[in-house]
Formats: sequence, C-alpha cells, structure tokens
Amino acid sequence: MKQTENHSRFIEEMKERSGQDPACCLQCAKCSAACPVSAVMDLLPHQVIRYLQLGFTDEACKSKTPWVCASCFTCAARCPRDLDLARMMEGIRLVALRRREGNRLNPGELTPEQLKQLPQQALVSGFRKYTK
Amino acid sequence: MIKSIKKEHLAHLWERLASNGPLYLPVKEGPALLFKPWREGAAVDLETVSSTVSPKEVFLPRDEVYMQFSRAGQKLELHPAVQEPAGRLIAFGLRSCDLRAVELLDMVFCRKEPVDEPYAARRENTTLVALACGEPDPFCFCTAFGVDPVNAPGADVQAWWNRDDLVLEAETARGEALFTLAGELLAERNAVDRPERPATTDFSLPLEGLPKRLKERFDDPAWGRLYRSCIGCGACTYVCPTCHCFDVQDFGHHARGQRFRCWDSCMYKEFTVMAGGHNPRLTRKERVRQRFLHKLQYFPENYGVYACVGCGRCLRSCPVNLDVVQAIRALGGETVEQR
Amino acid sequence: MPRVGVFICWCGTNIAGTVDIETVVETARNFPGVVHTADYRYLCSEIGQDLIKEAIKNEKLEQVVVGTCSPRMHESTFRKAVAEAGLNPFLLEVANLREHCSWVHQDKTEATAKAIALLRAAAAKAVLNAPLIAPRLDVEKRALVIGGGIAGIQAALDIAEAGYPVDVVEREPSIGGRMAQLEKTFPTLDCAACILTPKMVEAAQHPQINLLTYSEVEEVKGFVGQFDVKIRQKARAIDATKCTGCGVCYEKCPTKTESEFEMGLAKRKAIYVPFPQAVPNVPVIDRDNCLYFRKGRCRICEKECPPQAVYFEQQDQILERRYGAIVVATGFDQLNPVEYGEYAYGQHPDVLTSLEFERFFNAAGPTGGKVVRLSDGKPPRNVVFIQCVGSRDKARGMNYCSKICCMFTAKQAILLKEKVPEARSYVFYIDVRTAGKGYEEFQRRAAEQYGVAYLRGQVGKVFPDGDRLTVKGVDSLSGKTIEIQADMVVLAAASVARGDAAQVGRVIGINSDQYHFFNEAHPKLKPVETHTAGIFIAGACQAPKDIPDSVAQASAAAVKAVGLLAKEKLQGEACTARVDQSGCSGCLYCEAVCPYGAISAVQIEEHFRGEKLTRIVAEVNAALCQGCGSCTVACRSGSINLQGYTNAQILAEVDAICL
Amino acid sequence: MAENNVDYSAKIRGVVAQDLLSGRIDLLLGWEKGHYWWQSRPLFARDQADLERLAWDSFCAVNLSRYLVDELKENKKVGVLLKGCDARALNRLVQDNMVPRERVIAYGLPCPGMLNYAALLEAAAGRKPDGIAEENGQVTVRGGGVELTVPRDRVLLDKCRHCLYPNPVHCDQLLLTPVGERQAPERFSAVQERESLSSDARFAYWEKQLERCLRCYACRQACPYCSCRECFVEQEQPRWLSKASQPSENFMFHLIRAYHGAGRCIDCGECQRACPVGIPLQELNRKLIKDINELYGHYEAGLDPGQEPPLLTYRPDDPAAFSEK
Amino acid sequence: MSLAQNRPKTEAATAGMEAAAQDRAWEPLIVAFCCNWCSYAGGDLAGTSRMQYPSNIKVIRVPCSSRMNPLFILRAFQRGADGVLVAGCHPGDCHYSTGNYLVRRRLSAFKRLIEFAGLEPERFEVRWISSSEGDKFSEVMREMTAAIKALGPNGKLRDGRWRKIT
Repeated sequence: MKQTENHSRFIEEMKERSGQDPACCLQCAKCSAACPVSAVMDLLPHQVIRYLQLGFTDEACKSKTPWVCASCFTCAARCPRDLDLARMMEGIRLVALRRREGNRLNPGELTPEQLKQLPQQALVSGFRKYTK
Repeated sequence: MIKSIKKEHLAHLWERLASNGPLYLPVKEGPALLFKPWREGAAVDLETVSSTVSPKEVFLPRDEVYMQFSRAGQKLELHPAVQEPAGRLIAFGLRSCDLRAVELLDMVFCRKEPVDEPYAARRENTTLVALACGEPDPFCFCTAFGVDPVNAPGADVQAWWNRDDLVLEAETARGEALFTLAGELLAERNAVDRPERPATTDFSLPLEGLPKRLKERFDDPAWGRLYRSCIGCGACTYVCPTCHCFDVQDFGHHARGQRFRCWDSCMYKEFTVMAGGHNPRLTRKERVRQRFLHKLQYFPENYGVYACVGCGRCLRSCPVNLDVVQAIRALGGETVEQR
Repeated sequence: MPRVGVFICWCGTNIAGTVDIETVVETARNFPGVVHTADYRYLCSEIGQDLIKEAIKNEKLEQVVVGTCSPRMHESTFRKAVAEAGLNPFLLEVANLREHCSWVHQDKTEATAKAIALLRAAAAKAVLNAPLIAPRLDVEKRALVIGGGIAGIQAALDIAEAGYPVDVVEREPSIGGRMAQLEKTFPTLDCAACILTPKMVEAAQHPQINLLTYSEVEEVKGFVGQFDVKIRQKARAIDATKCTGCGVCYEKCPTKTESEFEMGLAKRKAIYVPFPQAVPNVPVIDRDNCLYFRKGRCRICEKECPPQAVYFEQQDQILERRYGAIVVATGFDQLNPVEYGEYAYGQHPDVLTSLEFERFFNAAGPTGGKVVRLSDGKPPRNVVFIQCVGSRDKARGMNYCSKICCMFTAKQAILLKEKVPEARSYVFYIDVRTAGKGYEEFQRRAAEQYGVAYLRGQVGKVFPDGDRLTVKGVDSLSGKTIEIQADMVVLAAASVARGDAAQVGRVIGINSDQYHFFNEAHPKLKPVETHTAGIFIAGACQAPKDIPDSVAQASAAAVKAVGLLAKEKLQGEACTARVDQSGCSGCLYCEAVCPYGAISAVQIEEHFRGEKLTRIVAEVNAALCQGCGSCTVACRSGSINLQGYTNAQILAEVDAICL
Repeated sequence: MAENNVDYSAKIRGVVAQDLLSGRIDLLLGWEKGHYWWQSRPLFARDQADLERLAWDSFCAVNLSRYLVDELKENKKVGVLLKGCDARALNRLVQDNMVPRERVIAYGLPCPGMLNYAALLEAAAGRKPDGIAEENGQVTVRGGGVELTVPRDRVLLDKCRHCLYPNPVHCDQLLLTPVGERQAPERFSAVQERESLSSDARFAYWEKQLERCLRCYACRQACPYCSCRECFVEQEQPRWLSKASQPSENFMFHLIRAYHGAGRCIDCGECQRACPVGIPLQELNRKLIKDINELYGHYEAGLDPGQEPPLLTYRPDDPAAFSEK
Repeated sequence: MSLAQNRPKTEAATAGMEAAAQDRAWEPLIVAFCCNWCSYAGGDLAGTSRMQYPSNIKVIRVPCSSRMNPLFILRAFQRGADGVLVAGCHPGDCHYSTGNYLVRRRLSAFKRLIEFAGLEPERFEVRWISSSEGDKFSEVMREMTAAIKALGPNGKLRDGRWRKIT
C-alpha cells in the first residue's frame, strides 16, 4: 500500500465537496459500530477515513464501502467529533467518479425487468449517486 | 462718483472684486446669514437687513495667533507668529448700524494708544461698502441710537438699491480704487437721490441721561429680576457688532505651541475667574449687569457714545428673549420698573 | 518644568541591536525638562540602578524616565531604585523599548524612530507625574473554604494547622463530598472511607475549623484581605446543640424518598443523615418530603427524639462574616448520559453510570456490597464498560478529556473480578490514558491479571435482548464489528462542572471557562490563584481531577491563603481615583460604574451669596478603589481623575506620540 | 393659546395663584410675552401682580426646568410649568441629582407643539404677519389685511415636529386636558438620510454645518442634560480644547457634547432651537439615541427616573459595533 | 493616495494630503490604547515571541479599556493620527471584572457617532486581546496598518494648526 502522488489533491477536493476533514477523526470507530450496513462493507467506515488520513486514497476508492453507504446518517449522528461521514462518503464518490472516466452505472445496464421493478426514486438517486 | 450695476450682473462683480484679496459679504449658510469671503457659488444675500452675526469678524477674527514658543530641556524660546500678510480686503454690504459699530471698534483698537496692530492692519487694508436699508427688520431700532439706515458715515462706498439697480457712490479714495478694480462692470450714472429713510421700530427708549441713571442704579434690585432668565450663553455677545472682548490662550503641547487670541464673552462664568478660583462676577446677575452697563454706561463714559447701535441682533438671537431693550426699559426710565 | 532624567537600557543587544541608542539619547536630551541623560548595557543590574540613584542625587532629578523592557517586567525594580534615592517611587515612567519595539521591528531606522516616540511620550507623561502613596490595608485573619469535599477539607486543615481560623461552607448536610461516595481509590485500592473519614473527623474537631454544613454562600463583597461574605445556614429543623446523633428519628420516620448519596439507587427517610459516617452526625429534615411540612401532621420524630432536638420552627440563618482569603473547592458532577440514547441509559435498569456502579461495591450501599443486576438481582457475567461518554465529544461541545475515567474503570473492573470471580469485563475505549504514579501499572494489571478485555473502539448501540443487553461495538484494531451479550453496561460519563458553577462563580466574583470550570489566573504559573486577588481554587471545580491532584492543589491553595493571611498589612493600589469636589455636580454616575463600590456620596457645605448651601458630591474610598478608571469616563466634567493616569497625562502622551 | 376662544392663561393663573399666594410655593416659573406677539420669555412670578403677566400660548418654547437648579438655591419650594419635553427635562435633572424633586411642584401642560416665527413668515408669503388665530389644528396668519390659513404642523418649531410625548409625565398636577397622542413621527428620518451618504459626503456635510459654530454654547446652556457645574470645554487642566474657532475644535465640542448625552438626551431639541446659527444639533443626539436603542434595547431618557441610563449598565451578551472576533 | 484625492478639499483634509504629497513614502500613524492586564501584556507576549508587526503603531498603556475617554480618541485624530485602536481584555475576563462590558457600550456608541460625522469605520477600531494572544496582537496591528494604508492619510477631524507648530 502506498500513497498515490496526487493523494493530497484528492483529499483536498473531497474536503471541499463534503466540508468534512478526515484529520478530525479520533478513530474511535463509533461510526462503524453504529453502521447498519457495515456487514456488507469490505472496509469499515472508520477504516476508510483512516486510509484517507494516511493518504491511501486508492484503497479508499477501490473499497466498496463508499458505494454501499446508504447515507442513513447514523454515523453522523453518533460521531463524537461532529464529522458527517455520509457526506464524506459522498465526497469520495464524487471525486472518484470525476477521476476515472465512465460512470459506475449506466441506463443500458439495466434490464427492462429491473426498470419495471425499481421505484422511480431509487433510479433517480441511483443515477445521482453513481454517475457524473 | 456714482456708478451702478444691474442685479443680475452682480455675480461678475463679486468675481472681479474677489480677484485681488478676500471679498467679505453676507452669505446664506443654512438658516444663518454670515459675512464670509466670497467663493464660487456662495449664496450672497443683499436683501435681508441684518446678518445673523455682525461683520466684526472681518477685522476681529474669531482667533488669531500672537506668537509661537518652543521648549528644549529647561529653556523656553519665543518666536514671532508667522503672520500671513494682511492683503487688501473688501467688506461689502455692511449696514449703517454695522458701520457705526466699526467706528466704535476703531475707538477701542486703533484710535488711541496702544494700537492693536493686527486689528489696525486689517482695518487699514479694508474697503468698506455700506448698503442702505430698505424695509427694516422688526428687530431693528438703530434710529433710536441716531443711526441713519440709508446713510453710513465712514464707508468708502455707499450703496443703495434703485429698483433692480445697485447704485454705488464712492466716498473715499479707497472707494474709487474699488471702482477702478470693478472697471467696466460698473456703469456710469448721474446722481440718483438716496432712498427714503425708513422708519425702524421705535421702542421709545429713554436714552437721554441714561448712563447717569444707570450709574445710580448699580445696586438696584431690578437687576436681580432682570438677569434671571439669562441662561449664560454667549450668543448675544458673539452676534453683537460692538462686543469685542477676547481671551488669550495657548495651543500645542509642552514642547511646542502657539499663543493666540480668540473671541470671549463676559456672559461666561469663566470670563472673570482668577487664578486661585475667585470669581468677582459670581453669578449671571453680575455678568448680565456688566454687559448692559458696558454698552450703556461705561462705554459712553469712556468714549462719549453708546456701545449699542440698535441692530437688533441680540433681540433675534437670544434663546430666552432677554435683550438690551428690555434692560433699558427695566432700569433706564425715569423710574425703575418694579417688575 | 521639573528636572527630568532619561535613562536608556541596551538590554545587551536586545534593544541596542535594533535601536540606535546614540540617536535616541541625543534626541531625548532636548525633551522638555530633561537635564540628564544616560545609557547602560543592563539598566536593571546593580550598577545600572546605581547609575540612576547617583544621577537623582547629583543632578537633583525630580522625575525619572527609563527606556527599558516592559513596565510589566521591571517597573517595580526601578520604582524601588528611585525610592532608595529618596524620590517618590511614582515619579518614574517606563518606555517599553523592548517588547513593544526592538523585539517586534527589524528595520533599525523604524525601530529607532518608534523608540524615540515612545520615550517622548513617557517623558511627556513623567513631567506631570505626582508623588503617590499606596494605602496600607488591614487583613482579616480568617479564611473561608467553599466546599467540604476532600479538597475543601484538605485546604481547611492546612490553613488551620498554620494557625488561622477557617470556616468551611458545605451545601450538603455532611462534609465528605464525592470521595465519600467512593468504595476504593486507585491505584492503591485502599478504601476511600478509611482515608477520608479520619480527615472529616479531624476537620470537625479542629479548634480552628468551623464547619457550616447545609449552608450556601449568598454574597461576596469587598476585596483581598477584607471579603465580606453572606452565608445562608439552611434550617435543618434540628437543634444541633441537643442532637446526640442517636438516629432514632430516622428509624421512626414514616416517609421514604430517594437517597441523593446513593445516586437514587436506594431510599432514605424524610429526616436523614446522608450516610452513616456523616460529619456532623446531625440529621436534616427534608421539607419537600416531610409529612409535617407538607401536610401539617406527623411530628413522629419530634415525639421520638430522646433529647428533644427536633425543632420544626427553625429558620434559615444569615451569617455575615469578613474573611481575608477564600478557597473555592466546589467540586464536580458526573454527566447524566440520558441524552445518549444509543446507550439505553435510563431505558434499562442494568445500564449505569460509573458513580452509580461504584455504590454497588459499598457494604452500606444499595445492594449491601453485592454486585447484582438491578433487573433480576442476579450477579452479572458480562459487564461492558464504555469510555468517553460525553468526554472528547466535540459534537456536544465537550472537547476535553475527563482524565479520571480510564483509571476508575480499571479499578471497577478489578473490583468486579474480586466480587464476582466468574464475571468478564469488556472496556470499549478510544485511548487509554494513565499518566500518574503507578497508574499505568494498575491499568495493565487489570488487563493482564484480571483478564479485562480492552477493545479499541466505540459502542454504536446498546439494546435490550431478552433479559440481557446486546452491545454492538467495534474493535478498530482488528477492524471487526463486535457484539457482546452483556448483563450490565457501565458508562464512564464525563466529569462536568457543577450545574450552577457559572452562577456561583458570579456570586464569588471569579470567571470560568467555556465548560464552566473556574479559571486559574495563569495555566502554568498561577494554577490555584484566580484573577481576583485573595480568591484561590482547588480540586475538580477547576478541571477534572483525581484525589491526589485535588489534595495537592488544595494544599497549594492553602499555602497561598496562609501567605496572604500572614501579612501584617496589604499594599493597596496607589493609582486610585480622586474627586475634585469643586467641579463635581454630584450626578454620581461614577458610583454607578464603579465595580468596587469605592465611590459614595457625601454632603458638603459651601457659601453662596453669604448663605450656607449644602450639596452632594462624590467621594472615593482609596482603600476600595482598584484604579480601573471607569469612573473618569462616566464623569462628563472630568471632575474625577485617576492618579498615575490622569487625563492630562494621557493627553500629553497622545500629543507626544503624534509629534 | 387662545384656541376656541378659551383663555387658558387665565385658567392656569387661577390654579397656580392659590399655591403661590398660600405660600405652598415661593416662586412660580412660567412664561410672559416678549416685545412681540411671537416672543415669550420666562416669567419668575412671586405675587399676584407678576401672575397677571403669565401667558400660555403657542410660543412658550423656552424650557423652564433648567432654571430650577439656580432658583432652588434661593427658594425653598418652586412651582414650574412644564410642557411634555420640559417634564422629561425635569426628570433628567432629578436623575442627575441637580434638582431635589421634593422641592418642586410640577404643573403639567399638555403641549400641541410650539410655533416657529420663521415658518409663519413664510406662510405669510412676504407680508409681515401681525398676529395669528388657531382653531382645530389650523393656524390663520393675519398680515397686511390678508388672512392665510395653514395646517399647524407646517409652522411648528423643528424641535416639536417629532415630539413623542406631548403630555407631561410625572407631574404633581396636570393643568388642561391631555392632547391626543400624535401618530408616531419618523424622528430618525434625517439621521437615516445622513447615514445613507458616503463617509466623505457626511464629513463634508458636518464640516459645513459646524464651520459656522460660534462656540457661544447656547446649545449647552439651554440643554437639560448639560448640567455639569464645570464643562470640559472650559477646563484648564487639562485643556481638552480651546475657544479657537477651528473646524476640528468645533467637531470635538459637538461630538463630545452629543456623546455626553448618549443615553441621557431627552430629545427636547432646545439645543437646536437655541443655536443662533441654526446647526442641526438634534441630528447628532438622535444618531446616538437611535444606535443605543438598536444595540442595547429601547430607552427613552427622562421618562422614568428609576430606569438606569444605558451607558451606566451592561449585559454580558451585549452586541458591539466593532468586531469581537 | 487615490482615496485621499477623492476626499472633499477641506482645509483639514488637504492638510493630510499635502503631508502625504510632501513625503512620497507616507507611513500612517496609529495610536493604540491597550489595557495593562490583557492587551498590553499580549503586546509583551508578541514581543517575547518576536512576532513582527509594522512600527506604525505606538502603544499607550491604560489600566483598563474602561479608562478610555472618547476625548483621547478625538485628540489623537486632531493631532494627526491616521487610526486609533483601543484594545482590552475579552468580555468576562476584565481584570476589574466589568470594565470592558461598559466599554463595549460606550465605544460602540462612540464609534458609530464618529462614523456618522464622516470618519471611515476602519480608522477607529476596538479589539479584545488577551494576555495570551500575542499572535492576535501582532495580527491586529498588521491588519489595522494595512487597512489604514489602503485608506491613505486622514485629514478629517484634524487640527490644521498642529502641523504648523510641529
């Protein structure tokens, strides 16, 4: 694992988008303890932040965690340092999306069935979350 | 020599006259009419009879520097004040009462030794243009003091209105010099009769033998009634054309500074406070009495003429309507007013 | 013009390095009044001071100006020197050529120019200096200690031992404070009562100590050496002189209510002593719960009391006393974690704060010393301790570390193991902080010998699960989420300032920080002093503290107080306000703004037209005046002036600087 | 005033005569006519004959309460006629310990606002008015055989235009019936107008206004809050400022004079009325009233002598007009 | 300078401008009144920590910011100060417990008054600087000097005679 040379630019951009600074995190992991979807994460939320603190931005982006984050804000509510992790994850997603071309989700990939079953809202938020 | 100029051309005349030295004339400043050096766009007002503040400041500025001093270590050094040379002055539009007042000031400052240099210098360099009064102000009572509203002795130029013409008659060489300066702006004109002498308010003041009566009544209880309404401001003395008291003060700091004189008023309790705090004129009673007696008794005794010219400025300006007329009536009559 | 001497200090190269001393001296020579100038390498040195003294004698100087370091540094030094040369010490002015000039500017010409300006201002002020004499103030040789916890008791004992009478004001019916609630103390595990009780008794019996329990301070006026304090002694409804402490009254009392001492985990009577070892051992009738006070009937205690000590008509007493010094030791509270819903505190009987849990170990406690679940009375198998509940919680504006939690948690985990050998403890922590003699060893013992499981992580949720509690947490080191079936959850709730600390601070006249802990005068050099001279602070009212720190600080505060009381007289403020009665119109606006009540109205007589008239003018009590000068601005006529900083002097400084 | 042909002067005379003659008061402060019908001057009445001259009309602008300070040196008990503003002036003086209230009998005169001769002249359109008649809010100016009627508000003194309390407060006896409350006038309009200017424009404005100050101190002498025995202006040690008529000295005088009225000025406008050269001094006073009300809560000086003036007190959470960061 | 040119050509104003014109490298004069217990001490700390700031600021020591008579401030402007700063303890920390609370009211009213008279707001400032804020002390000094430099010399409220005698 090594720091990507432009990791600081990544983090600056993420900070700007989310208004959250990973440096404030104490690594108390209360977020992870509270997270309802931690089970399906490969990294626990506090670990993602840890990677950012250390500048391992690639790991942070490669991780599933930012993408499975449901933005339920439990972490934000629990965090003793007043950090809003949900925003931070959003920040990571946005930066990541703008960095690597192509969206993580394009309409073509969706089968008509899926389109039928999925509620409008889910689609809208899905595209907002996974596309530029 | 008589010349005249149309009302509408006066602006040009002001510009010309102001070209070689300050031209003082009555200018509207807010609600007040003041004698000010003419400046482009000044609201000159030759209609209103008497200015709020008298033109005395042309010769007796509100403050002027005497000398400078500096101190280094334990030694103190005095230097003459850097006096800006008193250039030619023109005072335009003084009324007969103002002219009489100037004469009174002359008596004090330069008719006899010691002569007050700064005053004398300004006076020497000033051309006086008197303006005859038309409709008098309700406050005017100059005639009571023998002032002729349309004829001002001592003026270098006597001016008066003839419908829309301002007619000027040079009385002295200085006056003629002014005509020369004005040049083509003034039109030749044959003699024109001076305007009628208007009737000013006649307060029927018992001026005959007044000083003598007042002298006897120095301790009269009437003073104790008269002064009460006075609030002790200096408005009357500062608008008055004949009041001429001044104070000497220092400006600066302990290392360097200047000594100057500035208007002062016998109405202020500080006027007579002595080093050590004693004040011979303890209350407003003594101060009010002093002011009126100075005008109506002491000055006549010293100079043989009243130091009031009936301009009515104090009647207009006193915030509580206490004035010289009231004083003369209360204490000057055959008998003292009992109220 | 007085004869002025100007002396410039090089301060080695500190001043001379950036300020051209020669130019400064040359210029100073021509300042008004100056008859003598000199400069020296170290003016504050013996030789430097002699330089000044000699000049005063030889040159007959009447005013002295020194250009040196900050007046806050050496003004007193030079005042002394000037005084030794026979001048009044206040005929000295200091120009700050170091801190305010040479140290903050590099350009030599600029620094020199500024030095000259500052010196000119000082000289301009100096020529207007007048001799001043500081009033000498009496010291009331008695101290007041507010708070009867371990810190208060220690401070009182130390002051008393030094031979000065002390009054201790305690809000509760008994002294003892928080420590009395504890079972054992870390890191030695000796019993709190065993070490506290003797001190309580000692305090009670000490001839110099006067305990005012069940009392509160209502007002503090005056100033160092002479604080006038109003103390309300709440009515116990017991005649303490008769009471023998036999305890019949509370045996017989029919009314029960929650015991504060037991953190509401047990009941007490309406007439009660908070705990068995209470000092004084005199009951109190709690009027909110007493049948007689509520309904007007009962009076059983009165009937039963052998010495007839019950006295329902007793009223609050207001005691007014003067003290020379005050020690504030009002202690702390433990945060009520009810707002942390995720921990289920208040929702489940087996979720406790550590202070509540502490009572479980006490033989006289709610469970008679047995550690059992309140829910079913069974001993716990799994106990989860959660650290930093409220502490380090930026989100709730509590950024600080409560300092003692790591240690008392380790202690409780150990005690638990001793009481319930089969029990297992889990501690969720963010960091373990054990700075202190024997502390780290103690904590390690808990982990290594007592098998306490330390998990670096926080708990996200505690929820009831059958008759147990599920604790959902994380071990951040392994990156694993962890679920524990717990029987009890103990919350290390933050130590917080007393709920009314800010208000109390206002009454006493000391200020507090954003968490309402009282402020020390200087974080390093004046840890027990406050900004108000003569008032000192000790214990957890200043910041979270363990017992040793509180005791140490208490003794420190005591020494400060004793040092003050030992003084024959106190030097008052010399630069005080003064009224020119001739100009004073008696509007007394000055009185309204004076923070010290130093200004009062007096009637003077004067003659007017031969008659005697009386009128009101202001008068300054120089002993009370501290010289802030607020009055001089409230006075429109400038009739009240501040000596040493007169209107004329400040104007002279302004003029000089603007030259 | 002789509105609706009721001689109020006689009414007032009747009441105060009893007190004066019965010795309840040694002196009555009232008004009498001056040289002209548009002039009134203070009356110091000691007996019936004096009282005959007492005249209450639309020109009794002079505030009488300030005279109490001196008159109480020579009299045990003084009665004084007070308009709305004068009554608050009395409270001001009482609050400043200049006047022992118990030695004053305050007779309140509800005041419809006093008239301005200059304004009447304008209304008379060039003719010299030789008298007026008033009837329900209208003023009829007689002059040169012609009569012109104008609404009263148009010919009021400046000081009366924005009067909030025409009815006297805290009087011992209210003579005449209270006048109706006037609709809240925008007394700060002039101030706001000035505030909207640029700094330089404001400075130019004030420099022009203050340039003509004579330093006669009429403003100070007429003012109920300028109650000092010794004004900073005249102090020798230190010399705060000199009598020299310098722009900066004039600024110094007027700014500090206004500042000394901060939280104390009752906004009676006597300063402006007394000024012989018509400097808009009330603007400075009102600026302070406005700001202090905005920053530290509404306060009306002279209404309640018990209330602490705003600059003598504080709240820990006060706002500031400067950055507190 | 440009600002100075826009100013009304009053006697006082021009005085300031000429002064500036004569001396190309015009430097503003700023008088700072610091309370002895907090701000002056803050200045000392700035010194001991060698925090550099412009030498334009000259400090006058007063016991408490509540000693600040507005007359002192006007006097400074009369005598040619281009800016005036009053600094005191933070509210609540006043050595005399309530002084700066009163100052906040007094000087807020006064600041608005002189701004009403035409003075630029930047020219008169009040700041709370504690004895531990050496950094803030120097920062304020830098800021204020910069702000006044941007404004140019002050002629307003200035006494024309002062330059003549000095």
